[in-house]
Amino acid sequence: MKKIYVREEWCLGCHLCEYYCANANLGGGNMAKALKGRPVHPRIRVEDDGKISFAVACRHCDEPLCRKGCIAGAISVADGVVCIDREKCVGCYTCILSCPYGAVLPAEDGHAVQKCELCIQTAGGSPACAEHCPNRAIVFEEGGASA
Amino acid sequence: MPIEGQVRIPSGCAIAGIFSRSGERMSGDDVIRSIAVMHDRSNGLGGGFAGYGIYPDYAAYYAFHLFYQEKKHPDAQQQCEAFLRRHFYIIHAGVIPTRKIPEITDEPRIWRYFVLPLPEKQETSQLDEQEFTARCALRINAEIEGAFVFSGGKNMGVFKGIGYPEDVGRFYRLEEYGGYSWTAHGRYPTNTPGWWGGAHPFGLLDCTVVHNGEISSYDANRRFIEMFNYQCTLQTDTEVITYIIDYLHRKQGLSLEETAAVVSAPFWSTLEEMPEPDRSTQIYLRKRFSNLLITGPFSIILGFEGGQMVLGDRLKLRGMVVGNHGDRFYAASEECAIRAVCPDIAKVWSPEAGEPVIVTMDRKEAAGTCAPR
Amino acid sequence: MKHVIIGNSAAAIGCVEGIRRASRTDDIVLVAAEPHHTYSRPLISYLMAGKTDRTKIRYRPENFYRANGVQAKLGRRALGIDPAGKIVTLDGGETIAYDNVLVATGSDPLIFPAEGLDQVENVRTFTTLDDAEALLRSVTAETRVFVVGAGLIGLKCAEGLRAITEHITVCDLAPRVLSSILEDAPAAILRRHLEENGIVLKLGTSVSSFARAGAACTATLRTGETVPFDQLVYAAGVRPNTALVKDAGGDVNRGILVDTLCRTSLPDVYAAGDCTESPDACSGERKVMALLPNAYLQGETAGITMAGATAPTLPLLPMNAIGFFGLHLLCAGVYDGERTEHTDGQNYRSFYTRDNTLRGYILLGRVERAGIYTALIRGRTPLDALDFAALRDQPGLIAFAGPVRAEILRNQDNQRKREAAAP
Amino acid sequence: MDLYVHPLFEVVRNEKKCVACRACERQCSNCVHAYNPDTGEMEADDSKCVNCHRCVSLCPTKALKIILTDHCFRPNANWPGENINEVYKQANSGGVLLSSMGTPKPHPVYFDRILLNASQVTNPPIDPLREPMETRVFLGKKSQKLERNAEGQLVDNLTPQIPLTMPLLFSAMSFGSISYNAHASLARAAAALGICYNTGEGGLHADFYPYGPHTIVQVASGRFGVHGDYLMAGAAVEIKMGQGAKPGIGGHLPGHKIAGDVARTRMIPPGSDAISPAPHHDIYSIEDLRQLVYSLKAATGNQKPIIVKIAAVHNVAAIASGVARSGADIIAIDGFRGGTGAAPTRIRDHVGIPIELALASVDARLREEGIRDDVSVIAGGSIRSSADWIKAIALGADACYIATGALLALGCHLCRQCHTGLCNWGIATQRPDLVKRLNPEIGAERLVNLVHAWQHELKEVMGGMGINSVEALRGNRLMLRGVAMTQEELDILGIKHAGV
Repeated sequence: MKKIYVREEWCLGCHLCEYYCANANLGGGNMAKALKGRPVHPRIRVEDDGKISFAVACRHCDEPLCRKGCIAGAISVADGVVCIDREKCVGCYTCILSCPYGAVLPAEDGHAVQKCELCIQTAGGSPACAEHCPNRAIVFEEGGASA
Repeated sequence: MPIEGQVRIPSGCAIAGIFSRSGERMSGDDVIRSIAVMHDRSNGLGGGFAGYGIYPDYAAYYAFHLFYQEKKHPDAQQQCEAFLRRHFYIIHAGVIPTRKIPEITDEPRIWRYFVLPLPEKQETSQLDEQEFTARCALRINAEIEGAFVFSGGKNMGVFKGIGYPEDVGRFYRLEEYGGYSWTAHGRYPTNTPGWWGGAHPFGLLDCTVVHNGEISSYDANRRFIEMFNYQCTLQTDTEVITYIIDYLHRKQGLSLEETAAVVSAPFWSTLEEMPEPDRSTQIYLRKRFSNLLITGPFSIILGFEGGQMVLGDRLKLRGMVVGNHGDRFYAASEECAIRAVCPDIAKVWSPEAGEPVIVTMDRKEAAGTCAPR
Repeated sequence: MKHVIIGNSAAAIGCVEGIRRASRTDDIVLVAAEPHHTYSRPLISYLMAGKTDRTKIRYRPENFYRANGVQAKLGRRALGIDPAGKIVTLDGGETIAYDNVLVATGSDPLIFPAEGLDQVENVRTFTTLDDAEALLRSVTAETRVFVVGAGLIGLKCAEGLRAITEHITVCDLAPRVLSSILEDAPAAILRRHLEENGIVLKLGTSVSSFARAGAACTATLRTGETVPFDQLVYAAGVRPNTALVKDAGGDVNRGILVDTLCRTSLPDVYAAGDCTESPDACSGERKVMALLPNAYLQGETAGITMAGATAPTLPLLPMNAIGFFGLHLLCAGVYDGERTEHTDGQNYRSFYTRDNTLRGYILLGRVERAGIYTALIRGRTPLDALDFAALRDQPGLIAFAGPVRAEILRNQDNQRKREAAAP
Repeated sequence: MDLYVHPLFEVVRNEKKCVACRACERQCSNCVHAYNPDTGEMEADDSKCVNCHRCVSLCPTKALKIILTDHCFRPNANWPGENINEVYKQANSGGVLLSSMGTPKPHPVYFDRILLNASQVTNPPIDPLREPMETRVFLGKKSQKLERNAEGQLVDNLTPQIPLTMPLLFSAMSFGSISYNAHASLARAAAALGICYNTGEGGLHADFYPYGPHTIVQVASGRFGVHGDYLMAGAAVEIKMGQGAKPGIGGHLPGHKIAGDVARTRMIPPGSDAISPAPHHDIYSIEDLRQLVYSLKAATGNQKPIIVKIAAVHNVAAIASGVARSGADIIAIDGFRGGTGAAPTRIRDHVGIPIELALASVDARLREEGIRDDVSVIAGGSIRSSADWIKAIALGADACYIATGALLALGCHLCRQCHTGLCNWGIATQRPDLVKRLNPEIGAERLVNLVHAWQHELKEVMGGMGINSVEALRGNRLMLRGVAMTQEELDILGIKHAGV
């Protein structure tokens, strides 16, 4: 299945993926309207120390520890995509405790968590981060062939 | 209005050819009937013929056919004959017999000369007989205004003029000639009244070309071939094709098949799939002579002493039909033109794109300049 | 193959899913004393607080049993296992033959005897859905609740009830909250936070006696203080339900002894979850690690093994993620070795390192991406191979050496394999 | 910064659209943008802006645009503001003005005054979607005498040729003047396209030897990076005698760009200036060139065609004739509108002649001398589109060199600041964080796209002309007509005026 893979050697640290992600998760409309004047809550995060940078998003593990540890049964895997049921999530953060990549993040309201779901709900299955990465440092592909 | 030589005039056409493998001489009547069927492919602005074996009595001499535009250039004949006398031994000279018919008007003065180069002149030039003769003919055409050599081979002749080809044929009384090989041309130029010299066939020495089409590679070919002492004074396709064939075949020594592989080169994809050694040879030829590839529609009948070659373009953009019946070979733009003279023809077919069809006399004693090597 | 699973919580569900990963056809019979569809026990406090409901509390979708081909015998109690005859006996005398059986019976709350306890009418524990619903029925805005135990259950219960009533007092013998998982400093921060949110804490003391006067009760603490209350909740510890294995002759300590594949000492008898005692990957000691993620992992491992496949064995860690009134606490591992800590009064983080490995950590407040630390503990990653100083301040993959990071970013399976391969 | 010179550009930010993502700030190597934490808004320093459009392109809300300042001098037709500013700059610095890329001056572009022909009625256009349309060419000498073996079979005696799937090559840009990733993009694209790129005078990075069959290795006056393996690595060797943008001028890559791989590839010490002299010091006349040509042929065992690249100067036709007789297999002519990584402004803007005229006169001259077939001719120097390319071929070029177009495909926005080494697009820079911005995977793809698009256009135009193989377009000047030109210009171009 296609997943998001990040390629550190091409990451420019522009952080645009975070904005495109945040916007996609707000419905993918006009970014200026959606994000103007407020902090963004992307599901992909760029780690950046000024020299090295790369984005981190959910890897959709074959053995997802987040799902196995979820006390609410709110995390499921559908067609390989690890998804969070916001309604069931009680915000205990066991998944944050479990995820080795730090890819599960508190949601804006703090009562639930969020993570990359490959834009299946938002951008029609074409992840906004990969689509808009100016340097193909984030790719959406089978098996990370180019990563 | 500019005429050929001052402007490039594309034209559509009809062509026909008849050939006797046994060398049997035929009157010009058949070829006239053949080309006449394709009347609508001409528009009355040019027609012409080439006949081979027609001057058996003067077979050893170059037969120069000349147009003199006496009205515009009254001195032309005098200048030209002076030139000829300086360079050739003239064994016979005189007007070419014609028949006054209402369809043909404004004819120039039409003469023919049977000549051989003066040995001392040829020796000084350090050229062989053919090259010397060819260069002299080209020089007349380029330098003597009002004089135009339109035929210059041995034991053959071109007959052409303004008019429908069947009228031109009657005008020249071709039924009175006997030849083993005839080609004919009916012309449909697009933007000029044309002039007599611009009609076809075009000839150089015993090579004549009748051509139907309009090649798109013209200026690429012309600018290249002119590097080798050719001058495309008429700016016609036929002229440049004739020179290309002359250059490749006579001067570079390529066989007719090899020549065809240059001008109608197969596509690279075809070449790559060819079996060896053809593959290597043809790829080499295409690389080596890429400037002589001819593109755009054409079908030609090349006449030469002892044979004919029919060749079409690499995409088969112009129709061409050939046929065999007994010792006769026929070629024409349309099958009807063949059936008009040979209703029960045994075999008729359309050659493949770029495929040369070469016929020669069964007896090879008369090898001309264009004969297969 | 026929598998019998006794229990219906995380370990049991993990076992079902484990079996189904290996086999779509094996028979599965699930026996559970509770009559409910599988639900998440830790969620009962959220139910109290209204953050979940009877439907959402389900641990798996409604069609779970059907979709997984599970014959569920809910509300039935397993009374005994005959390992020689390979038979499970249920209440009412029904017997089920098995090829493998999983004991996932969990634990039951303890109620320590105290003077006057027998006079108190409203005594509840807080581990089951029925417990929570009973409390929901009985507690109103005016109800004064007294919770015995300031551990995970007691405090979550207090937080949950706080959504209903303002009158909550929690008492614990330990001098700090969450004494089993927190050290003094973070506990102090948490305590202050709880108190700011209206929980009255009586720590370092215990109930000496209960007394009843009409509907109202009073607890007298050892300090001499008295705590009037209407509802008593006992949350002072649990005891693993080991009887089935013990009675069948299996090795049992505090919990049922199992190996890394969740095998008990009895042939074809497996155990997983809160009822077991298994090696802690950090200390190597056998422990009851009564934590839902571990229960699931054990159950899954057991299931895969029972179905005859090879299970990836993930080292089990003590670890907790818990939050009270918006303050999150994440901790894992053991607190031994060298400690570095940092606090700004509100947020707290401490790390415990020994022998070039991270042994444990406690994060309070700012907890994002803590799983990166957990993975270090689980994988026993050598700390000198990464920039741990930077990692402590800011969890991130950037702290790993380039090639390692590239590997992590490229393929999560490799990461998993690396963890699994760690000694 | 010169006190007298007002910033040329203004950064215009639409505050309604800006979400302060700071991508502009992070991406600007000139430090134009800055985030003000007090206001939470972005600010810009116009004076630093070079109008490279990196920020504009990446801005996710398209909140940015760069406009030309409307600040002005008192109007003066004789003294345009640009001249005045240049005086200020030189009065300030005392230096030669430096520029990058091709001249921006409004010199006549003859390509724009040449129109193409198409078939109509008398012969058929050819539909390239239905019929094969060939663009393959071989560059090199074609005038060998025919030979036959004992069986009468023709012998392939052609000297080595450069096979190209279409008559187009990426022209010389050195590693050093452009980045590793730019070279990687060009190399990959050339290989994918079946054409060639050109090392320029910077040597060939060890990583790119596998692309050798698609590489032209250059030997220029500084001889940087030249060694035996290098000469043998490519499809051909190019002797660079001159460059269209700076005829008569050498090159100078400052020491700060000579680091690591660049130094190693050039075979010079890191930090040393790489100075290519104006002349080759072993070529002071045409006969010396012949010696170098044959030296290189000897050094390569006669395996590699030799290209001689000359700038289009006034007597280019005579020079080309000399070069054609020097043993060179290919002559590359670089017109004066061609690009450069850095050149003195006055040279770039005022020395040389346009490629159209140079090409036409060279082609005509070689034909007049009957030696056109002894060499192939590559034309370069501002081939901006397939139309320019097609016209150049019809004028007589065997192939064209493109460089600026290729750089544009890689992201270059023609801000003409290559000489600063701060290229925000990762092209003309050696700064690792900037180089990284050009992912060669994307770069190569874009180059392939561009060239394929041009090839499609070439085929369409050829089809319209009824030509199905590009060799029949070469020198086919009847396919061209001029507009708005004097008879003299038409005569030099060897074309007729439209309507005739």
